[in-house]
Amino acid sequence: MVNTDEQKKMMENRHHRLGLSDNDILEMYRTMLLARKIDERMWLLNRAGKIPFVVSCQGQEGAQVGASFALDTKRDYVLPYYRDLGVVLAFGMTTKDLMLQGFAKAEDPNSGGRQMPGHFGQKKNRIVTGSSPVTTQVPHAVGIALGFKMEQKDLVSFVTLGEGSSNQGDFHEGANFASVQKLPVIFMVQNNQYAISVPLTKQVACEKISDRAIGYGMPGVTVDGNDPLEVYQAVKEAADRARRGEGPSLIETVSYRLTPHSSDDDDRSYRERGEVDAAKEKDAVLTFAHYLREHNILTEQVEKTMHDEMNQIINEATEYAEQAAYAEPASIYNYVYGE
Amino acid sequence: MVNTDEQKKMMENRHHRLGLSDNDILEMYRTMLLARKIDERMWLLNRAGKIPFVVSCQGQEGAQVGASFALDTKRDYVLPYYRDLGVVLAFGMTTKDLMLQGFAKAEDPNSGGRQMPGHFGQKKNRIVTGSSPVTTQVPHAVGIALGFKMEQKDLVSFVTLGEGSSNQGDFHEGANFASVQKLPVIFMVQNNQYAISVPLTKQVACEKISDRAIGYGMPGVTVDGNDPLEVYQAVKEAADRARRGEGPSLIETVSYRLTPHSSDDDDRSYRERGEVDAAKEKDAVLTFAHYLREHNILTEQVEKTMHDEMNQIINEATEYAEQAAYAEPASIYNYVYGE
Amino acid sequence: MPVISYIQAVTQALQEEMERDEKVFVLGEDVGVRGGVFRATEGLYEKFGESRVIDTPLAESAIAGVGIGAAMYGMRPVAEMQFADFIMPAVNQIISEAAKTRYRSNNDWTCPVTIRAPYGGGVHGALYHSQSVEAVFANQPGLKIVMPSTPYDVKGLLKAAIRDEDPVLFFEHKRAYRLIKGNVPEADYTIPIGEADVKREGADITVITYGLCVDFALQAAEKLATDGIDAHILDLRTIYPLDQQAIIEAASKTGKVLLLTEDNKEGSIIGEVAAIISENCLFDLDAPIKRLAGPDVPSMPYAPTMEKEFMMNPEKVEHAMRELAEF
Amino acid sequence: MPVISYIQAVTQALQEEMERDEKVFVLGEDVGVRGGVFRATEGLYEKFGESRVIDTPLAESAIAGVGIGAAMYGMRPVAEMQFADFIMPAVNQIISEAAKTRYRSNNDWTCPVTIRAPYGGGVHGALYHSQSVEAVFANQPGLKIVMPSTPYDVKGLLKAAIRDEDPVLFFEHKRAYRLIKGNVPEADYTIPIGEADVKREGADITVITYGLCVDFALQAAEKLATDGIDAHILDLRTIYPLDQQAIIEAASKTGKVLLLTEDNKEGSIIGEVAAIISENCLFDLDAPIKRLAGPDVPSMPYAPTMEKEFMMNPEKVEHAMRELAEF
Ligand SMILES: Cc1ncc(C[n+]2csc(CCOP(=O)(O)OP(=O)(O)O)c2C)c(N)n1
Ligand SMILES: Cc1ncc(C[n+]2csc(CCOP(=O)(O)OP(=O)(O)O)c2C)c(N)n1
Ligand SMILES: [Mg+2]
Ligand SMILES: [Mg+2]
Repeated sequence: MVNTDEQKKMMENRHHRLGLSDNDILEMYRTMLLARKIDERMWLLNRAGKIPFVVSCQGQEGAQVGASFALDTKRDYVLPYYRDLGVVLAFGMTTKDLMLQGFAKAEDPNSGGRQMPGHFGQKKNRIVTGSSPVTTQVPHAVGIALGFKMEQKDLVSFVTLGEGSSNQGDFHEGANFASVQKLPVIFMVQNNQYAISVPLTKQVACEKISDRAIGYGMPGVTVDGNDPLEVYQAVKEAADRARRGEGPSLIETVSYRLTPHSSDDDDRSYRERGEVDAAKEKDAVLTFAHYLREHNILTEQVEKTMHDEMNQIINEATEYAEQAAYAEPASIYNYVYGE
Repeated sequence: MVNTDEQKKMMENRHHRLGLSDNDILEMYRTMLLARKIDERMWLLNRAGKIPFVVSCQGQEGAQVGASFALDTKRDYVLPYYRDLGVVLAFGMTTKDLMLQGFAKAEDPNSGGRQMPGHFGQKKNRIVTGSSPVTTQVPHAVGIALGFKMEQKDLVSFVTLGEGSSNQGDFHEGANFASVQKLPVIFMVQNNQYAISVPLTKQVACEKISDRAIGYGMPGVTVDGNDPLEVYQAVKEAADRARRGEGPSLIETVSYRLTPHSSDDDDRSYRERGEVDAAKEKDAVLTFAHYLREHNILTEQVEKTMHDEMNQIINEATEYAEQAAYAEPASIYNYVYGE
Repeated sequence: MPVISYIQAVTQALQEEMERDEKVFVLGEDVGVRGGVFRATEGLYEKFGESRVIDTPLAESAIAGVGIGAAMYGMRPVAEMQFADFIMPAVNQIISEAAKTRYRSNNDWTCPVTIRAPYGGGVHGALYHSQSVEAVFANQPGLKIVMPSTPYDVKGLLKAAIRDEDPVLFFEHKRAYRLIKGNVPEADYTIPIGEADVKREGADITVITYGLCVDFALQAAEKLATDGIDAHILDLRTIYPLDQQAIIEAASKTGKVLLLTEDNKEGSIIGEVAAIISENCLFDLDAPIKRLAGPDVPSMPYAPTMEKEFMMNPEKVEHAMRELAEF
Repeated sequence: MPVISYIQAVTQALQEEMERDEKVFVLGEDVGVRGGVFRATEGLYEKFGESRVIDTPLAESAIAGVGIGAAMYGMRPVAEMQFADFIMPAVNQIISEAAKTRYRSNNDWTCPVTIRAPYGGGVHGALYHSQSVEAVFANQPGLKIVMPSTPYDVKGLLKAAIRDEDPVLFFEHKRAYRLIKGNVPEADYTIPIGEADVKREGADITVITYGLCVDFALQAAEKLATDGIDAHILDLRTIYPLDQQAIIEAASKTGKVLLLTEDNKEGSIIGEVAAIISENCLFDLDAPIKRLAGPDVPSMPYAPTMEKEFMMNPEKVEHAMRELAEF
């Protein structure tokens, strides 16, 4: 299944070289797995008619978690996009929070049930509120970084988007602005090969999305989005650069969207099953587990405990969220303006 | 004044190598000079209180005319920006047309006096109507090229903009769209180093605007905007590529804005006179004349006749336009919709 | 006459216009192989190929702007915005360019582009998949804005939009897509843009509205009819520029007017309708002009309790009509 | 109290707010060394340096969007759009983002950004340097829109906008910049956003307007006064959300109402004002509500003959006021 090169990569102790302890990468894996499991539960709930909508992280957990671990999750700001379950978990959102969002209940910290799932925001964890129109978060991330610079804070503003979204004007304008002002922003494009049904070849004509970096005078790299360590390294370098006042970076993580675009989509009309199946073999949740097992970090015992714990957490969160109350109808009149 | 390298360049017969006859380049020069002279007259009229507004081509005539001569001025479409006096002259707009525009008279073919000077448009010459918000013309050029492709016409859509305008989202979206569809468009950025008062360093952080091409998967080159032959060559190659169905190209022409931004601007507040004076030495209208003289194409006699003819044309056009009628007040109700 | 759904009327209009005129083509996100996320362009890719049914990059300003350029050149582009909420990045192209092309060039250039977008709520779409956005554009001379309420009107008006020499925004109610069905002739027909339509003749009160709300008003009118209240219902159909004559006639007819929209109340297009009435037939009124609209909060939230509170429905309309009748 | 011009009031408000609060900063095209193309930010660069007076790249969506991000973070950005006509590329950021930040996050995040833009005509600016663009935004809950008419109001309202916890669009009439002068106290003051202001007490007819038209109405009122016609003039000042109470009072007071705007008539914000009146005090009216506005053509052309035909002026206002008084 894995060829010799990949096998070698697998066996090397790559995480130590990156300064990551065994425990660090076990935590990384735990976060990836939790993201996956929550996502899977959401689909079950959707198919059971209990929640109206899901939009998935599946296939992008490695990139999301690898990146987040390279940041200061207690101080940095993140502007995630709708698939970034892995990012928001790493930044402190809980399974319960996410289930409350899925069920659109009043206690949902993202929006109190006002927004669809996948529209993250939680001020206490510096997860900046997002909307549906794609790419609007890019200039916001730049504005936040401008705030850091003006207040001489040593913080990083981390913003993500899909590769399709990198064709919006706001990507261009935001990236250029950040670079002219040398702001501490990391632009991470999660290239999952599709924008809903539109394949990469109909979205862009460049070879790599990271080829756009030179046009803004910033470094750009493309990394394997299924390799959390490679992503970690790229984001770490970008974060260090940013904190040193050297400006923004563009990182492209290449992986694949393993699910349909959302629960409203049927991807069989536009892509072959074989393509999806092939991608599943590279799924970071599997390959990273394999790496951890090879290094005896993910022992059978650890893995079992982890799964059991997670299942319990997810069950409890699901139950709690299902029982929780919706916001009162009259609450829609609140918070149009400050009171 | 000119160093040896430049001297050599000057003496080589570069235009023959490009397939241009002596007469071709005399025509090029004539168009550049006419643009300059019309522009200068506009300033005089403005300073005399006869026309309320001027926005100049000065310093960009070499790029504008060099480019236009590489196109099929009888068939291709152009989407000029407000400085492109050289382009519209090459595409068939007359001095009289331009004076009518300056004086905002009813007969102005661009808009009948509805728009400010510099807002070109003349359907019979395939000069596509433009507006004030910068860069909106870029997607239009792409749409026109899409029309060519659908009708299998062997035409080129040529669009220009300033370097400052290349930071607008529409540049990014338009360029990307054109390249994905492999459309026959030439994007020419006239980099004159300023966007009103904002110098290049505060506009972009890339080394060259043409560095943006790779991000769209198209060729990008930067050429000397004061060298009409170099611009001619770059645009010719891009046009050939376009006609062969190989898609769009990005060309950056570097020169300098010799005048204030417009008649409403005072550039002394934001740039040194020395900088402007240094740029004037590279002025294409001077250096290209020098090249033509060196090759005995612009003899004293030819030059004198040219100046005399032009002065007469401009005088007559000015007089005509000054006498011409404004549009009737009631005409403002016309042409909101088709009738 | 076959009965088809509102969205089928969209698809039929597109297909027939593409067959009729080679210059007609479709562009937008997922309009090709996928047939559109709502399936409005279903089958077109298979019939007309990828050169006339273009899956574009995800960039609304380019979708509009490229459409505008193609229209200037002489094509008949039909651009799709996946949701009306996502038309916002294209506002500059629509307002600064499409609307002003003819005027600014003194009739030299024109811009016959059609821009379709599904709008409206009641589909659990939350803040950004439920909005009514027409008010953003309903102050731009040079534009026409069509918001049909029935499959018959959809087909006739969409064909008219595509054939129109000027830019037309065509907003389709996404909840109406499968909810509303109706008779649609098989023969080619168009409906003139700019004309309102009386959807129900009545003598007691007048309801003026458009889009999905027409259906709500008709349902409510049937209920009221059983109590002897006879409602006159005017469907604006084209909401910019408005059919002033039809509005004045409908308002004068009963002297009691309810203006109805799903949009937020303040600044919605029914304000303009009220202004036209109060300018032209104030003394024919027997009651203050009444407006029923969405509340002035950004848009309808996702959770069902909150969505219901915001979204218009036949009960709310009936209630308001009764109040007016009793005035 | 010193007499200063409308634009000086802008500059003073900016400068004083920047002195008062370190979090206040300015960004936009040419706002730095050049001091703004109208010189509204004159002297700020010298005083506060390039880190707080930021010359941005030419990209309005980024100017708004970066401002929004900085505001979410807790700064107090004042973004300048060089001309209101060029706000269009930023519509998505303003409508989808700024207006909805607080609501969509259930009060967790806020967006206290101020966006300034010079609007309006009569300056030979042609189609794209003369527009009134407020109607595009005056239907977006979460936004506030201020359009002052005097230097006193400019200063007090701009300060209030900068201190406001929510996004404020602040439209300044570019012809008023140097034309309108007035007394402005040196001491710090603010004017509450959302409150209209009676600029002239009168008993015979009511004029409701905003921006430069307030001055036109006041001039016309003086003329009418010599003929014994006493006009009541309400300056809306905040045009979204509207001060309904003040509108109802002003309309009821005289029973004869002229609504006045420089914008195109159909879909302008005075339509909403008419709707409020006809909903709330229809029976207090003695005449149909009259509207005087720009014609429904894209914007005012460049040539003086045509600009004059479009642009509002005191004579047109006087004429309309007389007609109303004689009704
Ligand atoms: C401005 C805008 N246009 C259209 C949409 C509808 N839409 C939602 S996601 C999406 C595709 C996004 O593709 P990509 O950026 O590659 O992200 P992915 O979903 O593949 O992760 C589209 C078209 C939107 N949300 N916003
Ligand atoms: C969208 C938009 N924003 C602002 C302006 C005002 N403006 C006119 S020209 C200009 C600078 C343009 O710079 P550049 O693109 O470099 O062209 P140049 O004038 O230098 O040739 C600006 C800011 C405009 N016309 N359109
Ligand atoms: Mg994608
Ligand atoms: Mg420039």
